[in-house]
Parts: sequence; structure tokens; C-alpha cells
Amino acid sequence: MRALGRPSTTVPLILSLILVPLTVVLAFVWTGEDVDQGFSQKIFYLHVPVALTSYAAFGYGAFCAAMYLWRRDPEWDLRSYVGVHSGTIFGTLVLLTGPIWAKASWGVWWNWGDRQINVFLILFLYYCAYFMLRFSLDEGERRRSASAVYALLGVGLIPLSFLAVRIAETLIHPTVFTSSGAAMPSSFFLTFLVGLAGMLSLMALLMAVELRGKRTAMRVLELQRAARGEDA
Amino acid sequence: MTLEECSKRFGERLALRKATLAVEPGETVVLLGPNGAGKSTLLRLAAGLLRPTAGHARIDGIDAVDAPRALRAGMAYAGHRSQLYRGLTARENLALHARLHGRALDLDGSRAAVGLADRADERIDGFSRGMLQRLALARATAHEPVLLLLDEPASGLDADGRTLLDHVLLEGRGRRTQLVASHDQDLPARLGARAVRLDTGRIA
Amino acid sequence: MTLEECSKRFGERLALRKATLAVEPGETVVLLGPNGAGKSTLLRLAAGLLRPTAGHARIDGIDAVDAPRALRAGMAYAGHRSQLYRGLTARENLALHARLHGRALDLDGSRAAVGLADRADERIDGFSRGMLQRLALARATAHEPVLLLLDEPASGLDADGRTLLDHVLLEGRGRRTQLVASHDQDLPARLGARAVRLDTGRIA
Amino acid sequence: MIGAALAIARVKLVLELRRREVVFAMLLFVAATIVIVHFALRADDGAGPRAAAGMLWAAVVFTAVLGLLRAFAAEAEEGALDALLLAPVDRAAIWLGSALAQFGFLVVVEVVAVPLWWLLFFQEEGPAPLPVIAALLLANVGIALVGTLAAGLALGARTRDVLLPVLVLPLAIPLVLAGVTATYGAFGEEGGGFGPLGPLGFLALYDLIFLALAWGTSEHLLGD
Amino acid sequence: MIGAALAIARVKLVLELRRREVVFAMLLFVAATIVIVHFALRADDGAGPRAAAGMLWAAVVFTAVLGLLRAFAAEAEEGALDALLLAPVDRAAIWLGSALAQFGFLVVVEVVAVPLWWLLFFQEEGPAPLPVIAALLLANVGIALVGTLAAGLALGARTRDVLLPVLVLPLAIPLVLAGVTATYGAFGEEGGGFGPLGPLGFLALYDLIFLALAWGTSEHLLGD
Ligand code: HEM
Ligand SMILES: Nc1ncnc2c1ncn2[C@@H]1O[C@H](COP(=O)(O)OP(=O)(O)OP(=O)(O)O)[C@@H](O)[C@H]1O
Ligand SMILES: Nc1ncnc2c1ncn2[C@@H]1O[C@H](COP(=O)(O)OP(=O)(O)OP(=O)(O)O)[C@@H](O)[C@H]1O
Ligand SMILES: [Mg+2]
Ligand SMILES: [Mg+2]
Repeated sequence: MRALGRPSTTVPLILSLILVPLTVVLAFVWTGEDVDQGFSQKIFYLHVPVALTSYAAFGYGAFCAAMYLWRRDPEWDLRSYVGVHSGTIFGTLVLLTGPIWAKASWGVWWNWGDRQINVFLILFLYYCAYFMLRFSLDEGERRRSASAVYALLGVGLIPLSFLAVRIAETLIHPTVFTSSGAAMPSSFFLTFLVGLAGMLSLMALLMAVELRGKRTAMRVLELQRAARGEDA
Repeated sequence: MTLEECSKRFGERLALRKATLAVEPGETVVLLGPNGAGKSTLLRLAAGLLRPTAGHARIDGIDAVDAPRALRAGMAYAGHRSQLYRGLTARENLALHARLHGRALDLDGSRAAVGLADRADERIDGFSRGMLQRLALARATAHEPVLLLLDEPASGLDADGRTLLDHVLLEGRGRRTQLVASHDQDLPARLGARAVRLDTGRIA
Repeated sequence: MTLEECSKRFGERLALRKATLAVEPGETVVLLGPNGAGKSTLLRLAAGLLRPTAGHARIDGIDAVDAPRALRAGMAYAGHRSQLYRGLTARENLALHARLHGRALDLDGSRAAVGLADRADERIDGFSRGMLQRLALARATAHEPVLLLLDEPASGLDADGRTLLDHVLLEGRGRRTQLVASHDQDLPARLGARAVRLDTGRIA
Repeated sequence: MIGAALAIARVKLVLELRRREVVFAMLLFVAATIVIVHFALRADDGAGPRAAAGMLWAAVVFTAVLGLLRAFAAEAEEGALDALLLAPVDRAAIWLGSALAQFGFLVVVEVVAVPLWWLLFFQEEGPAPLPVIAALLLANVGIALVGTLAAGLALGARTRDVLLPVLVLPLAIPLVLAGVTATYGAFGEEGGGFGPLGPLGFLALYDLIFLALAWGTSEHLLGD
Repeated sequence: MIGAALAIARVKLVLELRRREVVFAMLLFVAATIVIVHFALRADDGAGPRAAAGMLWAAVVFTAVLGLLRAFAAEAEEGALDALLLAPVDRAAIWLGSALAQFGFLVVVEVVAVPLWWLLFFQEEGPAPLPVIAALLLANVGIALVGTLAAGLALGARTRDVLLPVLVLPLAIPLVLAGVTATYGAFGEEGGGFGPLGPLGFLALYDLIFLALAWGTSEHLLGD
């Protein structure tokens, strides 16, 4: 179980300390105002990186779930859990920044007509349900494999939902990353990339910290049991 | 069938503590012990229905939980619950079992054995407690297992049924591995079997 | 408690055929008989849980099915199933029972009596078979009934539990009316009770 | 009688709601339901109060059915109904307790769902809250009464009265009709009648009638 | 493997259909849902194909969820799942058998519900029947696959009944989207694409992907 290495916290910590403030500086100082949207477009540098980061985290969670089902090492289960968990944390940020932008740009907090944001909501709910499933099962093998199977199913759900929506109709919610490249000025794009890197390091930091906490808690439990003279 | 330092934890309760037990092929072992000692837990671990928290439960050297189909084909477990479908008739229940084991339904053999000759086409939710238990035993033995795990098989049976059960167990002695949990202190002597005592999860 | 030419039919099956039985106040009667004889059916008729197809089941001269609340307050029935809520703890189960009987919960009395001292606050779906049976008996006797109907109360109990049960029944002798179905042929002698034999629905 | 009913109701609610995540699950459930109905109806083009009212009531009915399917599930598991029937309480108390639990369950769900619904559909101007809440409460009473009666009938039925419980379910339709009308009214829209009673009066009348009917028959409800 | 799955599916269907009241209740539920959503949305003023399609699909999804709640009920009663797990068949066969039963159950309900829906909404001119039926069948497959998987996951959970809908509904969203689009298409209305695949192709893709996922994980599904 200790076969997997300890994830570093220092590297992501340093990276996020540099990149996140840098994004803010770039966004407000370097890039110009958007012609259509004006100042409110600045939230782009938060909103989109956060959204992509949440996908990355869910993806990581699903990957670890698959590894768990293959290897049956509880460590992979913990990692999968931590991945899904930070995915929902970043997902919550998306659901905060999106509506703020929407209020500024569309005049409403939420547009029920837009499939894309609704689908994101559903995906978010899907992964919320992961926690319900996990915590209504007793700790042990069964909980681990059920959580893993569920996290893995998301791998099918995410692309299918987006496929369904993307090819179904025109959207209000913008799509800038098309097959012909990013439709925006290069300064915007660069800032966005820095923001994305910042968010990804923040995610790595979050996951490393939580993983450590979880491991310590497990260790404490083991020691408590050992102190009671129980071996398992 | 062997258990090696096998422990099972339910939440904070340790139901089985480092139980080590080896049952030789053809041997019959009777599990004794007070209520809550962990007899049922031990049997379910041996059957591979539970995964041990620590240690190993093995059948023919293979982990019981991952027992391949060939191994499971020679195994039978009857627990506190009948494992039958309440909405089906006795015949349908046995037929499903036979089907899953890739066998033809030998209804005459089974039903005669348990004395339910004329009730085969009744839905079992009208069966009495003892009739259910008989049917559960018929199901467990229908596919002639070489490893038989029984959890208090005599419960609910009348004198007749208990004789029948003793007969089945005696007949199986030497021919298959049998592990039987019971509250009947005389059973080991009656079967000429080894008695293993459990108490609060520990093998005494 | 009296049964007068009481019959019970389930579909086409006659489970009880004109059974006539009178149990005097304070008397203890043990019902014996093979599986499917109709013991459980008779007890459920006596409790008023089933309505006889023909004949009458009476308690103190009143039809059991329509027994008024006062009569039911002094009655207890424990059947093959535990009659407990699986999702509740032992304490909550007993508390509900006490509440419905308009009594205060006497947990110490009950749990000591059945030897579940330290498990009162656990959900009973983690209980072992014998622990459940003990709790079911504790529930049935908690409100000090004057008519006690028990259906194979010893099933699943260990030696200790059976001694405890005998003790309860012996203590109740003369103090309350007791009707107990059992497969234990020695029970009548042990309790000094009258034995009534049932076979295929007929009282022998 | 009332005491016993309350004790039974409490137990049944505890069984359902003991775990905090149940409330959370209901929140997710309601949100998912609303979104699904949204997608199904393609309500993208500013569906307005009609769709909003419809979704609320469809979700309520569905949740109620879900709850009713479990009305006597806990009692069936280990024969706990026997114990209830033999306890020195009226059968009406058992039925009433179950109905109360059902009502409580619906209220708990709605306490979560209705604010959510409000948030989702009315960012600016919503309906008047009082009539909507009143309609919901009255409808809950009706559904709980009728539904528990049906569930009780279904309990012992193996062959004879299979159709009986099924016949009772459509009884919920008038409740929905009146509920939707009341919700419309709360928007200031033309609610579409129900005569002098108004939809709320109709709901109250419905509840009273079925309370009387259910009470009168509840002795025959459970057991053999 | 297939043989064992079929045997299990047969038993489960027999069990459900023998208890006639379950099927009746389902039918009634579907009818009530359609009628209620109809009333709830006040679709009286010629709501048209949109509302009709939406109602059909909402009813299908919720019926499926209700059915799934019973997916392993018969096995839970007397511990029959233990016997299945110990039988010399793969766990995938148990899951597949249950999924087949679920599929059969949905088909049985729809055989009655869809004509009813047709009757209620299209007195003159309805949609082309073939695409609707194809969409329903493909969606049934998807829901049965995914839903049985979820039911298996929720099996040991303490709050199974609230949990399951929450697990299943998000997975059903793409199915509803595609199903509604296909139904639109059957009216000759602009279905809104799904690109070269078309909604039916998309449904088939969904089924395939989840069949693969479910198959791959089904060994980890049931039991401890
Ligand atoms: C109201 C809630 C909103 C939610 C839940 C939301 C959610 C998301 C999500 C999940 C993504 C990730 C990638 C994708 O799906 O394309 C995203 C990307 C993006 N969002 Fe939003 N969003 C919201 C509102 C807005 C608004 C109001 C705008 C601007 C008018 C906006 C602009 C963008 C842009 C430009 C992208 C990158 C597009 C791309 O990936 O091609 N979002 N959003
Ligand atoms: N699913 C479970 N959850 C929690 N605790 C459990 C569970 N199963 C068993 N236990 C606990 O494990 C211990 C052993 O239980 P087990 O059923 O093995 O006893 P047993 O020896 O079979 O008793 P009996 O003779 O009463 O059948 C008991 O304390 C019981 O409460
Ligand atoms: N609900 C029912 N539906 C149909 N038949 C039933 C029902 N209950 C009991 N019977 C039948 O009535 C007969 C008597 O059953 P009963 O349960 O009373 O037997 P019993 O003496 O208690 O047997 P056991 O010792 O096995 O508990 C049996 O043949 C049984 O199949
Ligand atoms: Mg046991
Ligand atoms: Mg009996």
C-alpha cells in the first residue's frame, strides 16, 4: 500500500504562488479590454481555467479508479477519491464564476435554455452523487470498488454529454476553442495559458495536501486499533 | 479449505480475530460457539462471500473471493437465510439452481431427500419455516458439492428432518469437506467430526 | 385462550382442521409436531393475526381478531421473524415497543435478561442470528404479558440462551398463560407442561 | 391514539432520514429531476410560469410515489407489522402514523426542493409564496392520506385485491390539477376556476373527504 | 454465460410479472405521469409535438428509475444473491441477466404506455412510428445497462432508495436528449442534428460505450 510515492506539496505550492498572482497581473495589466464584453471579460482568465481544471481532476479521479480496479491497492482508491473531490471543488468554482459572468453578460444568473451549462450542472451533480454513494457504504473493499466503478462510468458520461450538446445545436455559451484554433488575440491566449497552469498547480497542491491528510488519518486509525490489540 | 490469520471487521467491530483453521479434504468439522462468536462470519469468509479484512481464506490454495468458476461449481453454502426466491415455486427455485450449475434438474432426488414430495409446484412463500429450511438444504446439496458449508442447518427442522440431516452429513463424511456451524454440542460426537470452538471471534 | 373447531385455509390448502384446544389461565402448553403441521398457523390464529376460515379463536371469551386494546395489552407473540425494525438500534426497537404499550422503557431489565448489555445502541442489522432472537424475546416479554405465544423461541439460541429461555418459561408457569411451539421433544417434561401434538393440521 | 401514531411516524421518519446524506441526496434528486424535465420538454424558449409550475408538481408527484412505494417496506422486512397490529393501539393509529411519516417525508423534500425551484426559475419575480406553500401542504396531506391507504391495501394483497391499490393512485390527479391552478394563481395568472371554492378550498375539501373515508375504513386495512 | 444470464433474466421477469400489481402500478404510474404532466403544463392549447415528446420521455425515465429500485429486491429478501454469487457463473452474467430483465420490464410497460400516449396526443396525425420505437428500444438498452450497474453499486448502501435515482438520473440525460430529438425528427420537425450520427446513431453509441464500461467493471459490482 505504501508502494506509491508521496506526492510533493512544495513544487505545486511554489508554482501556484507564482502563477496565480501572475495571471491576475497579466489579466488586468497586460491584456486589453475585450471589444464586445469589456471589463467583464476578465473573468475569462479564471472561469475557463477553473472549468478545464475540474475536468482534469475528474479525469485523474477516473484514471485512479481504473488503476484501483486493476491493482486493488487502497492507495489508488484514496487518490481517486481525492481527484473527484478536487474536481467538485473546482466545479463549484465554475458554478460560481459562470453565473457571475452570465449576470454581467446575459443579464441572468443562469440560462436554462443553454444545454451546455446544464450539462455541466448534471456532471457536477453526478460527481456529488459519488460522495453519497461512497459515504453510505461501510469502509472496506466494497466501498472502494463501488466508488471506483462509479467514478469510471463518468468517463463515458462526460464525452457523451458534451457530444450530445455540441452537435445538437447552436449555443449561447461561447465556444472559442474550435478545430481551427483559438479564436482570440494571442495576449488573451497567453494569459489564459498562464491561468490554466496556475489552476492546475493549485489542483495538484490541493490533492497532495488532502492525500496526506487522509493517509495520516488512516495511519492514526491503524495505530488506535493496534493499541487496542487488534491487528486489522 | 484453509483460513490463515483471517480477520474480519464490520465498522469498528472485529467479528473474527486472526482465525487460523485448516480443514483437510474429506474432513468434517463442526463449529461451536455462543451467539455472536463469529461462526457465520467465518463460514461466509470461507465461502468467499466476504472479503477478509486481513489474512486469507483459501480453497485448494486459491483465494476464496476470487475462486474461479470450476471451484465454485463444487461448493455449497447454506446460511441463516434460505437464499431462495420467495415468489417462485420449489421446483422453479431448484431448476434455476440446476441451470446455473449446468445440470439437469433432479427433482425426484432432491424432493424425496427433504420430504417435500407433493409441494414442488407451490410458491415457497406459503411454506412453513421447516419446509423452507428443507428446501434450502436440498438446494445446497443438489449439485453434489465437494465442499459443503452449512450454518445451523438444523434450525427449524423437526425430529425427522434432523435425522435426515445427520444422515446427509454422515454420508458425506470422507466423501466431501464439510464445515458445519451448530449450537448442538453433541453433533461432533454424533458425526465423529472434529469440533472447533469459537468465542468472540477467536478460535479456542 | 380457546380454539373452537378452528380451521384455516390458505388457497386450497387446509393448514388447520377443526382444531379445538383450551389453555387454562396460567397453564403452559407446548405444541409439538412435524414441519408443516400447522403450529405457526395455530399460534397466529390464537394471536388474532389470522382470521379463522371456520370456527373461533377466543381470548377470555372474546374473538381474538377483534380483541380490544386492553386485551392486546396483556398479550405477546414472537414468531419465526423477529418483528423488529432492521434500521433501528436495539434500544430504539424496545423503546418503540414500550411506547406503544404505554410503558417506560426498562432497558436494563430487558437487555440484561437477554445478554446484550453492550450492544443496545447498535443497529440490529449487524446482529447475529442468535442476538436477534434474544432481542425478539426481550421485546415479547418486555411488557409483562399474561398471555405469551412463542413460536420456536429456541431457534438460533446458544446453550446459554436456551437455559435463559427455559428459565423465563419456568418462571412464567402459573403466572401467565404460555403456548409454545417447539421441536424439542423434551421441552414439555422440562417445563412440566402439557404437550399438544399437531399433525397435518389436526390436533392428535 | 395520537401518541401512538406520532411514535410510529417518528420511527418511520427516523428510518428514512437518519442519515444526513439523505437530505443531500434529495437535493440532488430534485435538481436532476428538474433539469431532466427541462431537457425533455426543451423548455429553452422562455417557458415561463407554466413550465415552472408543471415541473414543480410533476416532481412532487414523482417523489410521493417513490415515498409510497416504501411506505410499509420497513414493516415487511422482519414482520414488524405483526408487532404493531398486536400492540394495544388502534389500527387507525398505525395508518395515521404512516400517513404522518409520509407527510413529513414530503415536507422535508419540499423544504429542500421548493427554494431550489424558486432559485432556478425566478431570478427576478416569482409567484406569491403563501398560496404556493398552502397548496403544497394541502396536497401533501391528501397524497399522504390516500397513498398510505393504498399502500396498506396493497400490503396483504397477493391475488384478490391486486387492483385495489392501483385504483387509488389516480386519486392524486385532482390534487395536481388544483395544485397547478393554485400555483398559476400565485403568479397572478388566470388560474382557471374551481368555482367559488378556489383551488385551495378544493384541496382542503379533498383532504377532509378522504380523511373521513380513510379513517372509517382503516380498521379493515391492515392484517388478515 | 449468455445461458446463465437468460435464466436469471427469466426468473426476474417471471417474478415481476407474476406479481401483476407491480406491472399494473407501473402502467398506472405512466398514465398518471402523462396525464399529470399534461395537466401540469396545461398543454390543452395545442401544446404540440414538443410537449408530447417531452412527456413521453420524462415518463420513460421515471418509470425506469422506479423499476430499478426493485432491480435486486427479490435477491435481497432471502439472501438469494449469495446463491447467485456462489454459482459457477461470472458476475457479469448476474448483472447482464438483471439488465435484460430490466429491459424486458421497460418494454412491457411501453407496449401499453406508448399506444396510450399516442391516443392522448395524436388524434389526427402522429409521428412516424418506426424512429420513435427504435429510439425507445435503444434508450431502454442504455437505461437497463447503466441502471442495473448503478443498482448493483447501491446494493449494500444504507440509503439505497434515495441514492439510486441520484446515481441514475445524470446518466440518463444524454439518452433523454437524444430520445427527444429523435422523436422530434419523427414529426418531421427539425430535430437539431446530432451531426452525421443522428440521434439514433448516438443512442447506439451510448449503448455500446456503456456496455463496454459495464462489462469491464461488472466483476467488481456485487458482493463484498
Ligand atoms: C452560467 C454558468 C456557466 C457555466 C456553468 C459555465 C461552464 C463552463 C464550462 C464547464 C466550460 C469548460 C469547457 C466547455 O465546456 O467548453 C466553460 C468554458 C467557457 N465559458 Fe463558461 N460557463 C458559464 C457561463 C459563461 C458565460 C456567461 C460566458 C461568457 C459569456 C462563458 C464563457 C466561457 C468561455 C469563453 C469558455 C471557453 C470555451 C471553450 O471551451 O471553447 N461562460 N464554461
Ligand atoms: N454485517 C454486519 N455488520 C456489523 N456487525 C456484524 C455484521 N455481521 C456480523 N456482525 C457482528 O459480528 C459478530 C459475529 O457475528 P456472527 O453472525 O458471525 O455470529 P454467530 O457466531 O454466527 O452467531 P449466532 O450463533 O448468533 O448466529 C457479532 O458481534 C455481530 O454483531
Ligand atoms: N401464507 C400461507 N400461504 C399458503 N400456505 C400456507 C401459508 N402459511 C402456512 N401455509 C401452509 O400451512 C401449513 C402449516 O404451516 P405452518 O407454518 O403452520 O407449519 P408449522 O407447524 O409451523 O411448521 P414448521 O415446524 O415448519 O414451522 C403448511 O403446509 C404451509 O405450507
Ligand atoms: Mg450465525
Ligand atoms: Mg412454524
